[in-house]
Amino acid sequence: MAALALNLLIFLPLLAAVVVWTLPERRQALAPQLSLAVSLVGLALAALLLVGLPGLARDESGAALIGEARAEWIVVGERAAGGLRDGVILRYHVGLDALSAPLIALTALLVPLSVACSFTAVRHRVREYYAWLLVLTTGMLGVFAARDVLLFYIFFEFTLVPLYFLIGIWGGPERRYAASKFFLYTFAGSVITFAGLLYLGIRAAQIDGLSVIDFDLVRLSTLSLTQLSTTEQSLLFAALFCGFAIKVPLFPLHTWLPLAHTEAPTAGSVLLAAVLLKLGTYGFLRFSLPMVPHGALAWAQVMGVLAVLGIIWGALCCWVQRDVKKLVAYSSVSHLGFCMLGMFSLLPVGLSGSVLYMVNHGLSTGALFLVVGMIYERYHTRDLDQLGGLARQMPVLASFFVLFVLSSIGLPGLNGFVSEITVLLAAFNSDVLGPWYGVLGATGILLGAVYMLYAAGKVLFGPLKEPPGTPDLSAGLRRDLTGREIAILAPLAVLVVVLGVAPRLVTDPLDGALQSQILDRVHEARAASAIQHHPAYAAEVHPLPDGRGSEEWYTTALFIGPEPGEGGPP
Amino acid sequence: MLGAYVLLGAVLFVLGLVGFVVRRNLIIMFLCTEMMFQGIIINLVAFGRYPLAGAPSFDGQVFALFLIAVAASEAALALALVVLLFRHRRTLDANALTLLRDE
Amino acid sequence: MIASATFSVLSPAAYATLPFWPLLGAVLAGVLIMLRARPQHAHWPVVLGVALSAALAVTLFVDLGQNAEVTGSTSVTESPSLSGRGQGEGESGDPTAALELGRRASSGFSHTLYGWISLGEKISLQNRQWLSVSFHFDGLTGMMLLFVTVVSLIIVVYSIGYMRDHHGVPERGYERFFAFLGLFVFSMCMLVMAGNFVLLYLGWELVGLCSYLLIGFDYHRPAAAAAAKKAFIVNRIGDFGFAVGIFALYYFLSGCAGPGENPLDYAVVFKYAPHLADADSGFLGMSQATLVSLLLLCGAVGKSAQFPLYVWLPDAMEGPTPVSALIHAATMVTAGIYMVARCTPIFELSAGALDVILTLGVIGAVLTATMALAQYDMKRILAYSTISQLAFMFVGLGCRVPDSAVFHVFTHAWFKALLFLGAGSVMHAMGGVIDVRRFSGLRHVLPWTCGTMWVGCLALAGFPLLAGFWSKDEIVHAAFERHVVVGVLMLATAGLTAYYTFRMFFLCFHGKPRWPEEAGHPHESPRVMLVPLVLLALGAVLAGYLGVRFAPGRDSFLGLFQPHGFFHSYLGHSTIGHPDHGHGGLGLMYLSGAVAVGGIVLAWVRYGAAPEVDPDRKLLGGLWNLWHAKYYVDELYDDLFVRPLRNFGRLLFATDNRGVDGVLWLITGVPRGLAFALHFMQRGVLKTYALSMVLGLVLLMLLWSWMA
Amino acid sequence: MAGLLTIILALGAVGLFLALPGGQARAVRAGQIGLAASGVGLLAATLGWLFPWPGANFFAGCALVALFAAVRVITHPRPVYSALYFVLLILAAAALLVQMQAEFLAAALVIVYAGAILVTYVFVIMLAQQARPLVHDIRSHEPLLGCLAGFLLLWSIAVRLFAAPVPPAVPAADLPAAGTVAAVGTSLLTTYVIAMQLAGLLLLAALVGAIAIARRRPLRDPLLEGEE
Repeated sequence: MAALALNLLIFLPLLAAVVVWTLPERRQALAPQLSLAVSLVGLALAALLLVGLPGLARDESGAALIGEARAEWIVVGERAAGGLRDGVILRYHVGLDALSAPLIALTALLVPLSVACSFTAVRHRVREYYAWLLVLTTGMLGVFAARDVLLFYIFFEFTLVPLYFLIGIWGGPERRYAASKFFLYTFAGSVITFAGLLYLGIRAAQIDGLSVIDFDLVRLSTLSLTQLSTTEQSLLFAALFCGFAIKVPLFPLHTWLPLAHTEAPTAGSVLLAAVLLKLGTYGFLRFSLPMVPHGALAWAQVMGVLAVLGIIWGALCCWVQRDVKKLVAYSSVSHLGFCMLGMFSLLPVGLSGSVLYMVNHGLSTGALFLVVGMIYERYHTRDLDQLGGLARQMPVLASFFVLFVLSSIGLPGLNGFVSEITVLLAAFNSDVLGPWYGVLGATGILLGAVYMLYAAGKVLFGPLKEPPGTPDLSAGLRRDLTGREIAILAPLAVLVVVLGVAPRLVTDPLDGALQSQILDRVHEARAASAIQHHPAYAAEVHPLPDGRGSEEWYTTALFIGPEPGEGGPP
Repeated sequence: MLGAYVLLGAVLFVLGLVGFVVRRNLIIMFLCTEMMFQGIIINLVAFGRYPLAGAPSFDGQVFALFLIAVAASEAALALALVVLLFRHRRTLDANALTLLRDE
Repeated sequence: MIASATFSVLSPAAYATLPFWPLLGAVLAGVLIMLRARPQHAHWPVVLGVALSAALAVTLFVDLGQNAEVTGSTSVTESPSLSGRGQGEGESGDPTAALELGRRASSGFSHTLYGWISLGEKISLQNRQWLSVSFHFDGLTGMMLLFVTVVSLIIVVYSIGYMRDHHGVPERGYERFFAFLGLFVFSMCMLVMAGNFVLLYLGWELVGLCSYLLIGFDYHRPAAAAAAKKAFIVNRIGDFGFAVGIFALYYFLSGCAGPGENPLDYAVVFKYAPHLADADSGFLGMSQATLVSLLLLCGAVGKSAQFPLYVWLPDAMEGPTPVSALIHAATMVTAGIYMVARCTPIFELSAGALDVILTLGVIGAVLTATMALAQYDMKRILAYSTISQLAFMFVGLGCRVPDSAVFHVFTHAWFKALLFLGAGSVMHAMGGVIDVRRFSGLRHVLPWTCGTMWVGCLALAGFPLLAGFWSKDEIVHAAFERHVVVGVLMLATAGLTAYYTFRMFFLCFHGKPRWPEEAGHPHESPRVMLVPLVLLALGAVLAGYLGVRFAPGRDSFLGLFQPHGFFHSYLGHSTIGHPDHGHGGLGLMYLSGAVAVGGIVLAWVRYGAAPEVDPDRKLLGGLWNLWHAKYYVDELYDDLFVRPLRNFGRLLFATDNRGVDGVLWLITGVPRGLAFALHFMQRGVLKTYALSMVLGLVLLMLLWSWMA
Repeated sequence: MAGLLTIILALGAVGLFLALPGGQARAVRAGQIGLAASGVGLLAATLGWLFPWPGANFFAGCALVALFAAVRVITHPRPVYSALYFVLLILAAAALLVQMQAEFLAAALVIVYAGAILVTYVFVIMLAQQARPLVHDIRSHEPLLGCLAGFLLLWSIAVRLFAAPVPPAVPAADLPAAGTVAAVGTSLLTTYVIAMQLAGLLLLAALVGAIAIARRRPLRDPLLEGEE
């Protein structure tokens, strides 16, 4: 039942896309409504699936999945009596676990909103537009649900195509250039990632002594670490880095993002920021950390430096933008820097903060793009110097805008704050990174206020400034937000507050999974290398006879220091 | 014997090819492709009549027949296209059709 | 906290609802906005909410006072273990000092609402940590809540009258104003009641937000919008340090905290604070206590508008006057003092940090008092005096008398709110004009306003027997105990304060009656505004007596009063404890009273007739201009920080466009070059394609021939 | 042998290059002479190589006509003449087919090509007829490269062909059946019946397609419609 729901969740949009695409021309007014209906069904299905999440969190083994569906898809090799020999298996294997559930929920929530926000914004080639949007939905949901590495990769690349067309056809004046840059940039990186994943799969088969290469996610992330040398892992990490870091985007690989965001139609920007960037962070979390933990350890500081640079660089770039959409786009660079900083602190609080950050960034930046889109629909400009004082004309929009800006700059009580502070706390306390990373990262909360309030002040406050001939209300808009637009923004506003007050809705189901699936792997690797390189040091820290030498003991000794009541102050 | 026919076929084929490359009138170009078909037909029949091994057979002729059918179809479509193009462009110059050019 | 004593009047859960009533009121007001209801009565939800929390706060104040003895005894029974640790750490060999420390650390109760943020699991300890939404109740909380809610209530009521025109029609945004006020009271209560540092930070930022929203209330005026942004951002600079301080605290203490103890809870922090005293922080050779103190201090400097981050407060006067009164004078700006006082167990471990506080305080007091001398905008004069008074409190903190600082916070709240509301009343009557050069002699048309303002000015000036006198004197006394130079400077500043306060008062209310044409026919404010003024005036007179003892005798002031009364002992049941105030100081009391009177008399001599030409300006010339221009600090900051940073941002953006993309352009240059080299083959000419096909065929044939 | 062949083919290529439209009148004449010389030389070589061959004279005659016609097709500046020369080429080819006992095919070739296809060509040529010769008829596209490519291609084929082992000198046995029509028909309807049906389908599709394409419609350029 759950499996059916999950498969339906993933593929219903694809089906609907075909239907929408082939609608007769005189029925094309149905396209938006049909798409909205389908995406709402998707939301309901996602909600249905998420009901099982608390139960999942209690599961000790961590192997259970919601809505698991598994079938062999492409099988190459010699079929013998004892099964397949000398071959490759590509499985269709999907399922929800604690790590992917929040992102699936985020996607399922944002798709109906981005469909609804296009009702008045998109006026030509309507059927194609909604069809591509639905195709994109399938891609995004598939990525997060995939339990087979190659399947993940297929969906990962699959998302590029619809977005390419969404940007290239319905985008702004420079849409073609933006679309190509986006496509080539991300594609170039992910090809290298693909090579890395293939290599990992092949090596995994070698290590396990199997003659069949398969790409099962769990098998690859529980591979015996001793067989894969540190150099190998570092190189593999670098390969995975290429694709994921571009997607995130991590400084200095971010330059495709402002352009793509600026040129994309509103729905494209929303989904790009809210979901597609998370493919990168999710990739790091799901693949880089547990599959090549030695590599992750070796690279952690580099990642930390890049993340911090991204935070500051992105924020300062925001401040000098004239295009408000570009400003929001650059803020993503800064925000995702926080996300990566938390992840590579390799502490529980950092990881859960990082996942929470993914969700929060999706909500607040997605919402900001929606608001900017609504302004653009009315004024046909995003130039900060041409707009001003809109708060008096559009008080409802102004309220939403201010709320989301505050969420974005991490005002306590709203969602952004929780993830920001946990991430920074983790970076500060991390023994991989350290206080300086936390301090430099924290400048982001200062700079964030500077650029966001700069933008809000320019657009909303001061004397009224409107470009001549605007607002354009020809599409049935009102000066202030219409009921439809309020209905789009209201759920996000509610979530922004709710997740600020009760962030544990997201993090509670996560913590166990993060610990057992990711952190334990990293710590195992760390303990192993500590034993390998400094056996004397490890013994020195904790010269107790009991349990000496066990991995668990080393872990304890290395990561939390002496237990309370023994060495340090009680 | 075989060699003579094959050589003749090759000469016709190559002449057709050269004509196709060199001439700019679309109709002549299509005539040249028909000429290339002639070379091939002669070759096919010759190979059937004077096989390098085994007894002579009619297979070559049958293939040639199919080839004539294909040539006829091709001529019909090609000429239709030429008529259409001429109607729109008032010219048959192959070098004037540069819509795919992207500069 | 560990102590589990119960309250006798209401349950802790009931007290814990205290901050949420104004929030509820604010939300209801917001709903009214959404319903587009007539704003005439939109103030009611907020007024009722604030009134309810004020009632709760008064109850709590009484309740805490009754429980003080119980608390003391419970913590004494618990103290041996603590005192043992204190000795072991060598912070103080004196067992009584250790006892005192333990008593302070565990004074008060905490009430946890729910686990807010998960801090993950400590590896292999299976010890889940929560940052909870938990409230902390002790003497400091009770005292702060008392005046925060009561003063807020008075000002909210005043706003009902202020936010209308002369015909009683609400101004545009009336509901919004009250919603923000409700939100502010909620935030301030959260700040004061927070039981851990992150929740404190929450309140801290939320009051900053309210300040932002309310300064920018008239958002269509560029000056208001700019001032709002400036306030928020300057505050964020301080908050940056504050946040880092919290991280550092966690960093240093997470090793000490035992199972189930969250290293950001007040109880845990203050329990283990002595560990910070001597441990090296690894940064510039500071001790951990010094580093943490200095970082936390950044936040206080920003929020309490101290040198060098005071620049936002004068600009904040762009907001409506009740906002200036409530947020930028009486309550929010004292949050920094509150926080430092709350963290006394950390700050007192670091002499260096205290010296920094003292230095900043002295600089700020003198600097802004001189600036106030040369201003004409009534609200700005009051704003500079606020900064100056806050600097007094800082000096008190720096001299290790946090209870005196908090006492000054308490008295200051009453008279400064009164002064601002009085200024608001003047502004209301003058049609929005606030420049003291443009009107005079208003005592004839605004008798009630004039009377209450007079009381407020006396209190601010430190006139004997009024609220400001008692608290200011304590700080001056402590300053003299610390160092004579500091004491003299403080005394001089007190004199300046009296002088500029009455300069403003005389310019405004004395002389011949005249007013600008915007005023029309000026008349006294409505009763809903006057009653709050009178109430506050009562507070300005009486509030000081909470902090003195009635002790007739020869060594008492005027033979009647001794400093350090109920207020100080009440605060003793908090993290502040009972600081050592030294002895004597009776002479100083007479001296400071004399200085205040002297300042007033001087102001009377020079400005008593409200001259149209400013005598000081003539007398001081260049120096006066320097003060009037506020020492050019704003311009300096702009040149020194803002513009370079923005230019740096431009540089980075250009690097993005040229540098980073340039490298990419070079990389993609390889395929582009190839494509350029070969593009002649793809010109869309059919014949070229045919020819290249044939050439390809030839090539293949030749290759085949050659290979065969 | 190979050297001689190279000279012959090179001569032919140079002749063709000169004879192609766009050159000087005298050059055209010289080219035609060169072409004739090379054709004769080529045939002499072929005949010399296969000396004892009964049908050699007939073959040579037909081949000469065919080659001449083929060259004229690609060198004549007026399309109508090209088409007519192509008819000549078909006839010569048909004669050669008859020599190879493919009488039915020869008949079919003449009927289908000379009868149907070529008439269509001529119609189209007439339709597009202009008063005076057009630039694309009297100017060639890259004649040098084209001729060079043709020369190299033919050279590589011919060299391979002449280097191949000489097939049995004795003429092969005649085809088994006397009535080739019956034999071809039987083969078509038994072994190749599916292919024949497919060919029929192809012809049908071409028919429909040609009608659909050439139908007169409002003047809308489908290639330009994609652009906005």
